[in-house]
Amino acid sequence: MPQIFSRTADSWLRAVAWGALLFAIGLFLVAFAFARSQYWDVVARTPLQPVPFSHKHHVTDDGIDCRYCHSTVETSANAGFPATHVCMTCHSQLWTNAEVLAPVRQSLAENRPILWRRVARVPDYVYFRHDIHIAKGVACVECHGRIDRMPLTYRAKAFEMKFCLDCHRDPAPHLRPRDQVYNFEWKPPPDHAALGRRLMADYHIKSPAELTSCGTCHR
Amino acid sequence: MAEHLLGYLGEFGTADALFDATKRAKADGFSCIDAFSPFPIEGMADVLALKRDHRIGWITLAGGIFGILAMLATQLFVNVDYPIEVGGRPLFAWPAFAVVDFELMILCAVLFAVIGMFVIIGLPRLHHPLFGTPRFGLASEDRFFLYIDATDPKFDRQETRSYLGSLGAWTVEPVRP
Amino acid sequence: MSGKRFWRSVEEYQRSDAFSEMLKVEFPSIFELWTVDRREVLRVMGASLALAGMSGCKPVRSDDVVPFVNRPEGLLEGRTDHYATAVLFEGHAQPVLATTSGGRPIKLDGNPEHPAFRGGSTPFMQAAILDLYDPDRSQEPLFGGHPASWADFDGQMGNWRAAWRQNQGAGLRILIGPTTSPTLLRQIAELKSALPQARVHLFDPLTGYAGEAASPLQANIANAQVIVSLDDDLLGPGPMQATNARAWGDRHGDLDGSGRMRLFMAETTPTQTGAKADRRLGIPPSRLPTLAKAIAGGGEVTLTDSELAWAREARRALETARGRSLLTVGRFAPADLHSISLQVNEALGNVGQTCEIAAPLGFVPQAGDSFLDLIRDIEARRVSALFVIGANPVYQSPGDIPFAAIYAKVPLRVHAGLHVDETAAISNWHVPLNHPLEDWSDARSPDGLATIIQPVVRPMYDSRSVHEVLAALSADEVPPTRDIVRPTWAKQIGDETAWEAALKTGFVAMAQQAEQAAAPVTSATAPAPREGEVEIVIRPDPTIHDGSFANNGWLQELPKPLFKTTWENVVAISPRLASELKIDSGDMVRVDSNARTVDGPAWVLPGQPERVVTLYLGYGRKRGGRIGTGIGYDAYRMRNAAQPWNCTGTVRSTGARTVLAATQEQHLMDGEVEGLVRTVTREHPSARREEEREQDSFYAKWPQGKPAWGMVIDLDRCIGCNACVVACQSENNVPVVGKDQVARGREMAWLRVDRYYAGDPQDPETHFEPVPCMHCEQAPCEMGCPVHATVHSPEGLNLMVYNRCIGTRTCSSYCPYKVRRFNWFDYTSDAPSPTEAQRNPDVTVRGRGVMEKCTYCIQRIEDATVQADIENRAVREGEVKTACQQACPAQAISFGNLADPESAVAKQRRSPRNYALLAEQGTRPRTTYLARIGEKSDGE
Amino acid sequence: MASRTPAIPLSETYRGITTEVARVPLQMPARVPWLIALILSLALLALFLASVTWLFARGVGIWGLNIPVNWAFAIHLYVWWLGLGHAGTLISAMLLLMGQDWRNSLNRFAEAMTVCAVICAGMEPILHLGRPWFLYWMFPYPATMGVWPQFRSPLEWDIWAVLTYLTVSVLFWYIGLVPDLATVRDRAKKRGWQVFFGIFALGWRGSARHWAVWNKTYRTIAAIAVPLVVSVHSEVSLLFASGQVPGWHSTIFPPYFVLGAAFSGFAMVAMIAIVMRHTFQLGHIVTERHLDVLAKVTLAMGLMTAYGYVFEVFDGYYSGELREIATLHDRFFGAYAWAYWGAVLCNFVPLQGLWVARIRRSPVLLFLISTSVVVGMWLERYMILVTSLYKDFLPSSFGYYHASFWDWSTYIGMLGLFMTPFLLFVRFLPSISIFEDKEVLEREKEAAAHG
Repeated sequence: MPQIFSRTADSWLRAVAWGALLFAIGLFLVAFAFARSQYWDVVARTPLQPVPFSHKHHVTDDGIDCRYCHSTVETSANAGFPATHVCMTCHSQLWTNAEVLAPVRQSLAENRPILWRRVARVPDYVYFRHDIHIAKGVACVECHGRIDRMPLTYRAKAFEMKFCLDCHRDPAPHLRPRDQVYNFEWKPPPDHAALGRRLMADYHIKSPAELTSCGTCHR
Repeated sequence: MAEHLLGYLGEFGTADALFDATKRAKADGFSCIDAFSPFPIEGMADVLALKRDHRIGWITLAGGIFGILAMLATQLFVNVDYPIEVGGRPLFAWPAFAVVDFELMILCAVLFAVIGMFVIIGLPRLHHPLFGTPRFGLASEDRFFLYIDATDPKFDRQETRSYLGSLGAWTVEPVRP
Repeated sequence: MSGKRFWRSVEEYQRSDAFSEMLKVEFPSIFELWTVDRREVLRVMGASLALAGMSGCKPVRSDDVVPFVNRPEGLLEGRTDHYATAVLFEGHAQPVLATTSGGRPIKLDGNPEHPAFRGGSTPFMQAAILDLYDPDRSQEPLFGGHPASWADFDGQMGNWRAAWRQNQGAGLRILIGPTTSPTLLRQIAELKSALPQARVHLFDPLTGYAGEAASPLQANIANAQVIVSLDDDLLGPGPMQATNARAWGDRHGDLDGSGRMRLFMAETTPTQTGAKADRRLGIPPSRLPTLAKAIAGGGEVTLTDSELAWAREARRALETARGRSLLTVGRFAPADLHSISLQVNEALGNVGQTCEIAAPLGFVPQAGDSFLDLIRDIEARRVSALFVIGANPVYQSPGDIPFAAIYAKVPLRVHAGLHVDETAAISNWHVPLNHPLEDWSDARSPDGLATIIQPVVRPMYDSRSVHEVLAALSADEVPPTRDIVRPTWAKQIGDETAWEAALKTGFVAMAQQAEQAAAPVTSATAPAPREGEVEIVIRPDPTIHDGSFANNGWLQELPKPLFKTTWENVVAISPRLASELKIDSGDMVRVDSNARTVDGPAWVLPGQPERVVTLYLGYGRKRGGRIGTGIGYDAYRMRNAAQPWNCTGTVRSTGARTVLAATQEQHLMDGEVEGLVRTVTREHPSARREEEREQDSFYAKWPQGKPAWGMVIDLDRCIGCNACVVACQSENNVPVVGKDQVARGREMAWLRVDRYYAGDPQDPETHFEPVPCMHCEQAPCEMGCPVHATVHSPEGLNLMVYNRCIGTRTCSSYCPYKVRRFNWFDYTSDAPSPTEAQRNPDVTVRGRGVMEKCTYCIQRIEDATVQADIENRAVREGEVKTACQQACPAQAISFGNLADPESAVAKQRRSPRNYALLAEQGTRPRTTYLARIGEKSDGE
Repeated sequence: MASRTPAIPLSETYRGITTEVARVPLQMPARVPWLIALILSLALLALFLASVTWLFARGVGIWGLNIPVNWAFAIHLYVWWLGLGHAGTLISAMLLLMGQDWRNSLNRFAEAMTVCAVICAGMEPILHLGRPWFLYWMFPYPATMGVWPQFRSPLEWDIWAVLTYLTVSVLFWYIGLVPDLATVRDRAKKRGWQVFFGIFALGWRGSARHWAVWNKTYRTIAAIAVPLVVSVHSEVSLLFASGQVPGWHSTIFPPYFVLGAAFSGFAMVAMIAIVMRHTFQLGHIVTERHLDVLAKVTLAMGLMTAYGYVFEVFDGYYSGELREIATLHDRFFGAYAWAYWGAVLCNFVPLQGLWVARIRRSPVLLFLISTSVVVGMWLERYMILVTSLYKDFLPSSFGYYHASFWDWSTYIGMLGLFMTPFLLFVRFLPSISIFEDKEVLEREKEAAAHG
């Protein structure tokens, strides 16, 4: 009886078998990594805005307070987007005929809103509220990153559920005195842990069980 | 013309014939021998002293233990990592967990056993010198073969050939690489 | 477990053979292809929610932000605002608090400030918001059915005005629907003085065509201890429903015996009032006057035993509670009964206590200006121009008046209304009117107070207010509506601050204006049936009313309180008559009267007087919009102008059969309902049962959170009006799925009102039981979910996480209460994109393949919790109101924190009447019930 | 077991067996009937694919489901398919351990049948999901949402049970197949066949060492497979028993389900055995005695299942639970009584014929009886599911279920999903265990030799 397979056949067979196995594992790893990639989380991308608005300029250089434009951040679920007239309070005086500001002037003139592209966005089945986070001493920077250093605005953190959970499971390290909430330069005191514990008590922060209950964010 | 020789393959007509032949070969002090048959021959394992091999059993046990522990660990971790009240039941609902643990135990036990088997008997091995010998194909049909390897200390190019004949082999073939 | 057996329909009572039933239903379906017409679903959704006219602006990407150019004063993004205004029902104001989000009204609730309504709702009030977004609303003027512009119309008006100025408006007639608007009344008066020859007729199909006035007796049941009602559906649909129900609620539930209201009801066809009455009597209309005489004690009358017993007791009760009792007569009863009740109440000294004699609030035409007079004049060619304003006579005229043909004889026909309806279709001109929520107006609620109607949203279409249209008849220059309405109140509300206040509170005290009190026209009493005939009673439909709500998806899909059918009207037949004629619910029957016939599906209605058949108005529309058209039968055809509510005729089966989209199944096993709805007496108030002592669980109890939310529903107060159901639907973005899906048992309502019968089908007890999610502490559903999509919150809510649900439906299989609903198809997002207009932004819109259920209005809980948390305090009692609780006019639902012993729910839970549904299942529900208080308890 | 008539006639030779079995894959006999069968099942498969496409495009609403009956065909067929599968494992595993020689002619295709059936069973729960594309949420993987599966849910148990069962059946079937693949490899004349079988035979040489290790492994797995089968269908039954629904909430469910499963399974094996032995003239290998024993086992299982029926009724009344009794009555006389009595009729009435030896040995009759059993079990699963759900607790939410066109098309199409791989198996693989039959023959010869 003649040999059916050459000597090398076995090497091939093993190669294929191992290859398949590795490929399967690799596939899983790739998927795993992709789900956590900046690409998937739309992190650090600056969409094309009608006006190249610079937080860096307005916050760091001009020292405008967040609440000047995002006026409802303490009183409403939404931080609130500045109406055109808010922009024009200043820009009717400065840069009155700067090319980049044309859309703003046009918006006011034609009474048509400016369509900004949203950068920090959660799915519609997630009910995030700004007011409560501010009230409990969670700073802008916790979710929006160093927005005061962004010439063009981008999403600084991956808004994955895990990101929210990390904080809701152990809020203490993310808390700061309420008056420091808008301060991007705030440095935690040496004994941050103690401060965290104190604020947890002062602000009546709920227990992790309550904070991670599904109904807290989903309805 | 001293081309390389791996051993001799003797062909027998019945299971009994092979059985006796193997027994005698063993008795005559051949150690590197193997028997081939279309179906397992009762007792052959004893003759070739393979009986005392319990590796499979242990491997299976290991698999089972691994499976049950792995799943139990998962279940406990899951309920510690994100404790959620479900139907007023406790976080560690042992009776409920047991079910899947059992399944995983079985799954891993079987997987281990099968993989273990192939490792032990060295399969898959598509190419084998024996396949090269003309009549070996009948080993999977109705013939029975006794193989004496050249590495056997008692092996001798002429002697062994005739020895196989004396065991009642119908044909004796050299096995070449 | 002895006790009365409960059942829900006569089929079940007679236990008709199930096997043949099965053969009928089981096997055809194998061959039947899927019949869910997606377009139907779409149509339904579209009609219910579509907001047309929004198109045209540039498309907005999902992740766009659209800020204001100038932020309006006081508007907070992500917050909702409330405006006090009113919607109309039969021309009466229903004072509401409109919730708007981002400038769009998304919900209506009773105005809590209003002294009479006190926040109570009716299904119609709740659903009115959907009419605002009705895509079939008329959007532009039509001339001869073709689009025209207001400019064209105004041009024409100019010419007509010129002519009328010449002849003082001779030949000009106005046919106006029922209205109570002081401004409109003022305008009419002004018009009459401007054009003396012009005449204004009233078209009010629900009061009568011959110009009958409503009963001069204005009941005020709040003070009544004993109410004897002769066919007066106090608790049923009507302008007074919310106020009556509120009074009812105040006088029921846990209170010392004296305060409790006692209700006698003699009804010609079963109603909610009859269902709740302590003593109910079914009586054919022809015998009603006799009964009335018996109670009035006037002369010799012959009564059946049951009638006699009832009359005696009613009489005695009235006597004993002199000054605190009330004999009230239904609006549908002949006028002479009204005079009887007037005498009786005066005799008992009730007038001024439980009722007063009030001049009508609404527009009352002068003698000789009834609808019938108009017909006469048209026939006599005395009418050259007819303006039909806010009425639909072509559809709503009685069968013995071929109005379409008569109308055609008028040279100039102008119709003004919200829809291009049957009348608009054959008018020369049709002009679109505003929805009350879109423009200024005013109206009076039945209690006499007036509400100034302020707009809560810009008009969506090119429409005008009724005031502008009317003004244009005499004035060349028509001011904006506000300037028409404002002067009406110049005297009463002088300065603007007072005006602002009036708008804020939502009502204005107003003297019962003493216009001429119309002399009651004595309409003929119900004719006695000849041999072999049955008496036919005609009533407004329980959810579609007179047909004006035909295109409202919520009301179409709302189960009728007693039948639990949807999407069509039925012919109610008494159990005896049914078995006599071998008719089963769902069989098509033909009703024949005065050579006019209608075919409709029969509904065997327990409690229906034996030889009486009831027809329901409002269906069979020919131009009722995309969902209102062509469903049900038209009962107007059976009416007589002289006797709109009763006639005699024959009924027989046509042999055909239809599938009724009923939300409660027919068949039922013996004893199944044991203990589901419980009745106790004041002597033996305990509803709890021995075997229901809470067994301790095998597992350690989870720590009870603070607050621990819970709900208690008082069955003694519930009147089964369904306001809660509609409120839930509008609050929680519950989709409308259409008749076919309902027939397949796929209705989506999170909250349902179950209806059970007990006793003799000819004269049964009727029980209502609202069933939301029970939020079990040991929820079987949660056990079943493999992905943690339905879990428990520390506050005891049974959470449903839509975005985690993969649709195994195990939860629903395990749920003993079957309160879960599943999105079998993509019900919501199939609707046109602008549907967000009405949707509640705080509630996730569920997609296909996801389970959903009552959440205790978690969005409201969260809002309150967060607000309290910001202020570092606990949530206060009463801070969270669920939509159903808020809507309930009878205060039957209470919700709150069980952990706080002082909270209303905690107190009610301690009541001996408190019991849990299926307690023996060990689910430990957070929703419990308070047993109904009856004159005899279960088992007796 | 020592029996008069040998399972394999002594006249047989090793070569005879080899050629008889190996010719099926090598020179296909009965090409035409096989082709017809294949075309038919491919047509069914197409129907299945069409139905599933439509299902995924529009949602489970295309089925007749509603609230309360939100589980029907998909779940009751899941139970049914899985039940059919069980016989395969039982025959090859349990009987192997009990040293029942007669199994050797049946186990191979019985196992194949199991594999196909389990594939179908596994499909059903996936199809019935509202959002099947999120199936993977049922597995514990590190997700960015940080949420895990819920291990208290019977559905979670099932997915693991089915997964395990599928893997184990496939492996068990395959390692049993390897030696025969070697045989066919050595018989094959065409190069293509040689390579095909050669690869799957993995170079099996029939060495005594191979046999020794193989034997141990095979028997170990067999020993594990038996409790597996029992556990799997017990878990399936828990999917119902864990709910409070009257008619489900019963402790006898696990054994009741397992027995029913074996019952329908053996019937299924009998059907397939009869068909194959007829079409491929395997009369010498699948002998009348095989049919006889199969029939006896089926009868035994049937009687035990019948006991389950009886006990369920007793249980219902004994509990004194109002609703349990009501549900029971409803099964007898309710709207779905046809399902109950249909099940009783098909399961137990024709079955009694099997007391008679002649009927047991008559292929035609046995086939008919088996068919009626398979149908009967189909009805039973339907009955258990629907009659319990459609009237549970609150009368207000009672509701009927009517199977829609797509319910049926999905089910019938799935028969194609079952038949197609099975047909390919009988066509291309030795569908009867060659070496095990030789073993039997050997043993019988010895027995004969020593008197």
